[in-house]
Amino acid sequence: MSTSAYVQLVNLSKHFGKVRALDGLNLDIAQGELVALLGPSGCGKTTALRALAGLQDLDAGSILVDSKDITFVAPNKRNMGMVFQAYSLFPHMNARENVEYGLRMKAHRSSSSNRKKRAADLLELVGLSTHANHFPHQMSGGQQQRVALARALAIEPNVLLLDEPLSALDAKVRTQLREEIRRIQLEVGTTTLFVTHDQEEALGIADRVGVMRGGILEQIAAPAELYERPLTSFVAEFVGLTNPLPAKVSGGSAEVLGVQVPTVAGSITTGSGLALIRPEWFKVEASTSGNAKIFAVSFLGSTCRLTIDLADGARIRVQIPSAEASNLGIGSNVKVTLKSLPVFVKGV
Amino acid sequence: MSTSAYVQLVNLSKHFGKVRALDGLNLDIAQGELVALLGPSGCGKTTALRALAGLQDLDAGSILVDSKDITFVAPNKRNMGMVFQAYSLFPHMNARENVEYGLRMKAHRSSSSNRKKRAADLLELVGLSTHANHFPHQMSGGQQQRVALARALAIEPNVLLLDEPLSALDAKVRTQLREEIRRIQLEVGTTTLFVTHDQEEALGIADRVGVMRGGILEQIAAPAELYERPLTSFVAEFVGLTNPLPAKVSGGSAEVLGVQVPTVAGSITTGSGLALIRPEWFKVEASTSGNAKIFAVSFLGSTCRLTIDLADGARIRVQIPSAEASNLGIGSNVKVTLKSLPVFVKGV
Amino acid sequence: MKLGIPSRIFKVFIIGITTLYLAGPLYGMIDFSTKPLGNEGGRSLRAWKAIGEQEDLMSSISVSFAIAIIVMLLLFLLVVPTVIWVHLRLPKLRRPLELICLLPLAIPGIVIVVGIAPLYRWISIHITESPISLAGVYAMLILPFTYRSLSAALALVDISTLAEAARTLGASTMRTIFGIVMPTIRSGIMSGVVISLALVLGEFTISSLLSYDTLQVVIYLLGREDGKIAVAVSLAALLFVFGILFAIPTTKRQRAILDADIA
Amino acid sequence: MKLGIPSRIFKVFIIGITTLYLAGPLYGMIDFSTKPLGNEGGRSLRAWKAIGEQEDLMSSISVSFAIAIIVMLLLFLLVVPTVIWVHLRLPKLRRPLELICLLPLAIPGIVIVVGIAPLYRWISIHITESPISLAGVYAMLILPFTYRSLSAALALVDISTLAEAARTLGASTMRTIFGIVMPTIRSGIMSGVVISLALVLGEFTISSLLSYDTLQVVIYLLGREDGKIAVAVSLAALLFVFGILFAIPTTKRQRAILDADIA
Repeated sequence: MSTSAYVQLVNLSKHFGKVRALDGLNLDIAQGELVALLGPSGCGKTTALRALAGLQDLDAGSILVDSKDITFVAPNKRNMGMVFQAYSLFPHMNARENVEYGLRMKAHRSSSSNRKKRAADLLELVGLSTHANHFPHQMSGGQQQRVALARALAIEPNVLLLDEPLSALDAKVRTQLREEIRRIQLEVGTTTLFVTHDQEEALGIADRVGVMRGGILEQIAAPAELYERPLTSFVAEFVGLTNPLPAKVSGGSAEVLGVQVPTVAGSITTGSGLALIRPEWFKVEASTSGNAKIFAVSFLGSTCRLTIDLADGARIRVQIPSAEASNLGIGSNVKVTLKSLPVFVKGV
Repeated sequence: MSTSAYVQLVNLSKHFGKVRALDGLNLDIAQGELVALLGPSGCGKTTALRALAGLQDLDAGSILVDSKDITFVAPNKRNMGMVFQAYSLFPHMNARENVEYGLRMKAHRSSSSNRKKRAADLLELVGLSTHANHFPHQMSGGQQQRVALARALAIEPNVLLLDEPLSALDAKVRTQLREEIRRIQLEVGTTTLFVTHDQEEALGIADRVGVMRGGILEQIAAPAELYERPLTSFVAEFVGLTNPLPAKVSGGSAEVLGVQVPTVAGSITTGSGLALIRPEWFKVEASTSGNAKIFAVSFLGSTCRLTIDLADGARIRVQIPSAEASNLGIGSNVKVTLKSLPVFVKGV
Repeated sequence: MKLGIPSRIFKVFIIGITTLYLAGPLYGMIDFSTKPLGNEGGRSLRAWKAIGEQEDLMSSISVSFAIAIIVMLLLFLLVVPTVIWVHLRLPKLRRPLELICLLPLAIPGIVIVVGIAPLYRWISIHITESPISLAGVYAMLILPFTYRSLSAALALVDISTLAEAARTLGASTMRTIFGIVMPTIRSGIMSGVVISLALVLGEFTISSLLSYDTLQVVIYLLGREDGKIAVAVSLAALLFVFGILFAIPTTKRQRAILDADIA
Repeated sequence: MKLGIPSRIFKVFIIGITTLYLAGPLYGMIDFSTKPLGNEGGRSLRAWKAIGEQEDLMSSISVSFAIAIIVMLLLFLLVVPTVIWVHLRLPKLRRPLELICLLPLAIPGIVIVVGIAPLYRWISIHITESPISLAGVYAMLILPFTYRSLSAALALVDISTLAEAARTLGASTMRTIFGIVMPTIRSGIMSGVVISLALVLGEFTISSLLSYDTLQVVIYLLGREDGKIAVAVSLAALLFVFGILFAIPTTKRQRAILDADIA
């Protein structure tokens, strides 16, 4: 445990019946850092967040914030700001009253005018100053989550806890609000734990991403490192798309599609395996004598996603810059090779 | 009107009170083609699709399928397969019975064993052969929409109509099912109209994308053309992200960020305007004397999204390959210029 | 979430109260109806055996069932189509209709009798003296319950999308209504039927005040002569309604729909 | 979606039937209560003015209101906490509890009387002869209605998330329950209160059979002596309940909540 960590989760354990939601989880978060916990449902990520909020009791382990042990402190004494997956605004209060609620609950009450000022500032911060008098049912889902964020930040929380705050929103709003949350978090500087099952969301927002499975952290690293150098096949396959292709490994390099590429740590070191190849690590050239055929082309803006049937019948998904895709249509014969990037190879 | 078009919507008009949902819409779809109609809510895209299904009567205009005028044919005689936005499986029937329903309604009833065979084939096609006896409430949203797709295809429809079939699903399932729909549509070869408000979805799935506004088509083109050569500022801004930057236009080229770039058709031809720049059209280099500063970095896998504050206070969103972003962190000073690609410039 | 209430004590308390309230009367009835007269000693089923011998009782049972059947018909012909129609075509009328349908709940039975008595005097003079004419008032009394259960069932599913889906698949209007819409809200219709049946078979105030001999009125009169038979009949009627209440969702399919309702 | 029914005719038909059913009795009552006796000629408000002079009536009104208030107390102290508690902590018990709470609907009033009469004999001998003891039975009778409206209000919002949100924002358990949970389901509580009030003030069968002089019983007895006064009182009681029904959501905030319910 680094002593400089602001939040420390030490050896947290929690069993629900036979299910081990947390199985000795350790996690440190530095002050001002945004850490995302990523994992499939049931991996324990939400249990960890709720434990930090005090809404989930633990079988074992301890929680330290700013070097103080808060393991047995009641949730209403922890000063954590939380945004929930479900819309959680109080329906009988308007936006301003919702934001003020936490301030009114404080032992040393601030004056009414101070509370109003702070609520106005926060609604401004989340871009909803014109909606102060709207009731929750008069706002869209995205607006409600903005107010919930303002409400959580109003109490100047020690830690901001975000429990899949975007999962109920539709795609466009989700991306916008994700960028907003990151902007606000950077401006305010609050230490933040963000829980999600969406890898794109986790990679896009966090300083570090922790991938959880079975109640423990499988790997925690900066987004790019996690994506390019996964330590396990679970991380490689859960974070981003991969195409499994047969590979022969020897001496720290692998032969895939006839190309020699280096392998990353965690790969098998010898013998046959499956190389997990990211869609953008392929090279595709139009070639009438090519070993593969394009099944579908999907335009994504700057890049194109190609679905390609290889000669051996495998169907792979490839992503290339749109500029290189202009002469590739459905049914084109192509030659597929690999860029010389390190790959993860798992045993079979 | 090209005579080879399989589906022809000719001059469709429909007013709801004062709202012009369709205002003389013309649209041709070739046999086997997948056309996506894209637009904000209220642009008339759903009205057009429902008119083709026969669920929406028209004020004027005619609808031809395979050169036959079906404008006044009842919806149950049109042989259109439709998948709805809301889950629309019949709750008292299991998956197989749902898929068989359309066959049972046909005038020339197929035999019970033929129906069973066809239902089994279609459930196989959508990857749910093991769920034939499940009732809708026992299936996930994504599974329900797959069954709905199988049900729509079971009747061998003249046209497959998809009315935002993915909008109720969560992000991961949505992308998967989008690719599935395209795969199945290519395999079966059914002429398809796909309505959506999600530009990523439309660009990713369609042969051609039509952008609608105010009841007419603003532009219809292949995805890459729509993205790279929008004809109006509405299309440029609705399809994909754009950063508006001040530009000086003269003689078919514009000066933006000190770089001369060509302009596309539809741009203003002279004077000052706003160039609409795609995030991936910027070039970014680390430079201590740079004119801009990185505010946030968002890792998207093969690419990185940078939020950059320019010297003049404008905040732009830039997308660059992850490899080029490795030495760029929050707070870095950078120099931002443009690639020499044609841009759209709108008046101010 | 922790409410901080000592759960176990509260739980025992609640279950105790509920049991007392609901099981108490049932136990009282069984006890009373099998208790011996005077000092005879020993339990007896005399009262239960005597049920079949009461002619008034038998005829009132058939009258009450006839009324129940007519009320069911009115329910299917008038209430169900109206609610479906308002739901599909006039969504703005939903709230007013709900308020109107709740009114019979708010109007005391006595008030209804006073208001409707002249009409019934006219009916019994000019049309029929049969208690079956009560079906008219009862059809109004069941509105609050049937409307609610139908409207709840309709709110659970997007019925207009289902109807449109059936249309595009080639179903005619009639096949859509009978093959798709009605089966989809079957659980709502059934729960409306059960509650209505219970109300019609159990109604006393109005039939008594309008002087019609329905089941409950005869039970009441019988109770003055021989309380034990009255209690036995009441208990039998009660068990009958319970039987219907729990027996209706029998097929696997119907249970699937009910489960969907709960989820 | 097109049902293909000639809508306009159907609409007129439905509205006609509804009006007849609901306005008919009301009109009958107004007409009858202001009609002159015999051949006096001209309308008169005699019956209405005479209400205040009936002592039995006045005492029965206060008795019925006392019962209503006790029932409300039982509702707030027993039913509301139970439903909230089951909803938050024992979601698996929701369906059984709903069935149990529906039972009083299925049990005819007469049956309840027979089952509960020995208890009331004991109460009137050993505790009190006051009709106020009826509050016990009535609290059971209102269960089907109050349970439903509370449970519907709770189902509309994710009450446990709201409670957790309040906790993380620093609210104590009590402040969470009284400041967040109760106001959130206020519309459900209110609609339960209104329906209960209507039922308690309108109940006749049980109080009459147990020989307690509640408002409806006195109205009935009065009706034998002077029908017009009885009708006037009925109408007044009815209008009173209507008044409550429509007056309750008065503040802007409450209307906001009611609107949210509909949406």
